[in-house]
Amino acid sequence: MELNELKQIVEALLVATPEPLTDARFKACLGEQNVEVPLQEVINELQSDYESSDRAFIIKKVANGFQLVTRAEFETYVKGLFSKTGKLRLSQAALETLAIVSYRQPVTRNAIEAIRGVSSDSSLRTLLDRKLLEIRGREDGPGRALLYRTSTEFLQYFGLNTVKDLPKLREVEDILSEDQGELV
Amino acid sequence: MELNELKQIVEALLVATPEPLTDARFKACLGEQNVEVPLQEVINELQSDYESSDRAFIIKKVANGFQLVTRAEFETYVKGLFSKTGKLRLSQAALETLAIVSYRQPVTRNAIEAIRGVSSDSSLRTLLDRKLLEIRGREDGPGRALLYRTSTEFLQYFGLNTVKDLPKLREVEDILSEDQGELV
Amino acid sequence: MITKSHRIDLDMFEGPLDLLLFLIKRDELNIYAIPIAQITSDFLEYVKLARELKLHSAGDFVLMAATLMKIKARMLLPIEADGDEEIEDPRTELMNMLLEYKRYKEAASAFENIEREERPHYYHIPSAWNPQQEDQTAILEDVKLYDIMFTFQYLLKNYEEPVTHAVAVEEVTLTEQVGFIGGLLQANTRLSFSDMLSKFESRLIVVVTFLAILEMLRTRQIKVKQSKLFDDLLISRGGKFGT
Repeated sequence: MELNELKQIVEALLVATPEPLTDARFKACLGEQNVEVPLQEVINELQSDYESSDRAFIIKKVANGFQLVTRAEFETYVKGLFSKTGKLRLSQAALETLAIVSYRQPVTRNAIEAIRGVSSDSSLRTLLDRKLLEIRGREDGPGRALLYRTSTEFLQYFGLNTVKDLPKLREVEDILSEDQGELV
Repeated sequence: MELNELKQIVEALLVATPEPLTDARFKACLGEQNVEVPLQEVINELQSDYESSDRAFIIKKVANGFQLVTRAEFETYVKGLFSKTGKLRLSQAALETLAIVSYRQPVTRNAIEAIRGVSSDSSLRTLLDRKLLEIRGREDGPGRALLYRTSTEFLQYFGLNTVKDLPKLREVEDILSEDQGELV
Repeated sequence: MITKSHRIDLDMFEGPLDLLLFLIKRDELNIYAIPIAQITSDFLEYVKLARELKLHSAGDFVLMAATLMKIKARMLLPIEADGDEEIEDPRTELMNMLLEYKRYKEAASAFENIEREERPHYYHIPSAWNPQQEDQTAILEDVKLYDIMFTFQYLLKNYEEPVTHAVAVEEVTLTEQVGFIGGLLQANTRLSFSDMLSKFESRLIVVVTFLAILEMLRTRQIKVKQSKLFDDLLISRGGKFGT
């Protein structure tokens, strides 16, 4: 298959896919056809086409796949599609809850509340509503509590490929030494 | 505003819009800015750009608005995105039926329809087709109605070991009741 | 100590740990050796001022107040040197909680920054494409277990006879609960805190009752004793009881 034809197919898939286009999904769509060019290479070609032809969108690598996103400079207009304010921002409580789940997953509600020191029902609900978290199975222990995890939508929301791309959690020792420093 | 700039804005809107872009929505996104060119004209310009540059997508007019769709010739590839091994897209009707079977299984079609208040024949068929549900035996009563249950595939999809691992109603209430947090 | 900061809205804080971190930072306290008496009284000032605080977190603030008071009581007890066993500082657990919370609070602000950077990008949302789609009106992008639960609960609500919840809105005031505790202490010399709380069904009453105990402690109408850390609190008449 020629590169040009391949570019068109990938473009069609990017327009139609409801979730990031992964290498595996790309292969599945091609079926029996033999393709030597890796997806990443086709993407690079398309990306530079879009740049040189001044398209209003780019290809973003997210959740180990590729998706079309609008270029940042059009935010002023695009946000009008959603509501007066555009995307809703997460509250501090929701961000804290999300941070705990990200680094501790899978994690129970009790474990989250033990760290935050407050009941976290309503943040959990918001995060489930927005599909940034999902319920995934139960703990093995006696209580068999529900376990929470981050979702693919979480990766998209923060533009990450995997949870491993998150900034590292600071070590307690670091916090302590800094605080001691402040005191002196 | 120049036509080129306008074309880019419309393109960004087409990429990001969750529903067909109407004239009214387009105007709302432009806000205070005065634009003399009608949306239809910008669309025509974009459309011919896409044709001449061999893009894999076109702009389609539907229900008073415009949206990006892949060109028909790529359908062979695009349908691979939605094949059975992929993520599921369920209609609201199918989801409701699935939810009832999950929590009430084994359950008859009559019982499902009593809760939903509408005939659920076609959703049951879809769910059986996609192997999310299966038929397991018949009711003891006089009608000997077929009994529906969720399948092993269903459990795997949600990362559950057994049906008992589904969130219990009490847990559902815990997460869903908005008042709980506020009232206490 | 409230004079230092004037009045600060408890709404600013995500919870009791957040408030404690704020107090530690404001007063440049050493987190290794938190002056527990000072921080307890500051903390209680805030909780008292915030009687009209967001009720859903009130219980958590009250719980922390109880914990602080326990630690404070424990610090006052003479240390019994028991062989070579090292005696743990009663504040250690609190310190660990504060540090752990601080890590995630920092992470949350990193998340906020990423959120801001990602904000201007909007993902392409494809129009529905599914030849077998039976119902074009509502397509769910991606079904989660939560959708199943939510849907079932929603259906049940519409299906079952609407149950009329007899929610008697319990109007409990601080004064009433002060009177209530006073009454109990007329009849009994000692009250168990946990026994008393277990009688209440709503957390709102628990919270108000606890605030009443704090108030009565302050005005010395009652005394509160605790024999061991994390033991039940025993309430008895104070020097100014009945005045």
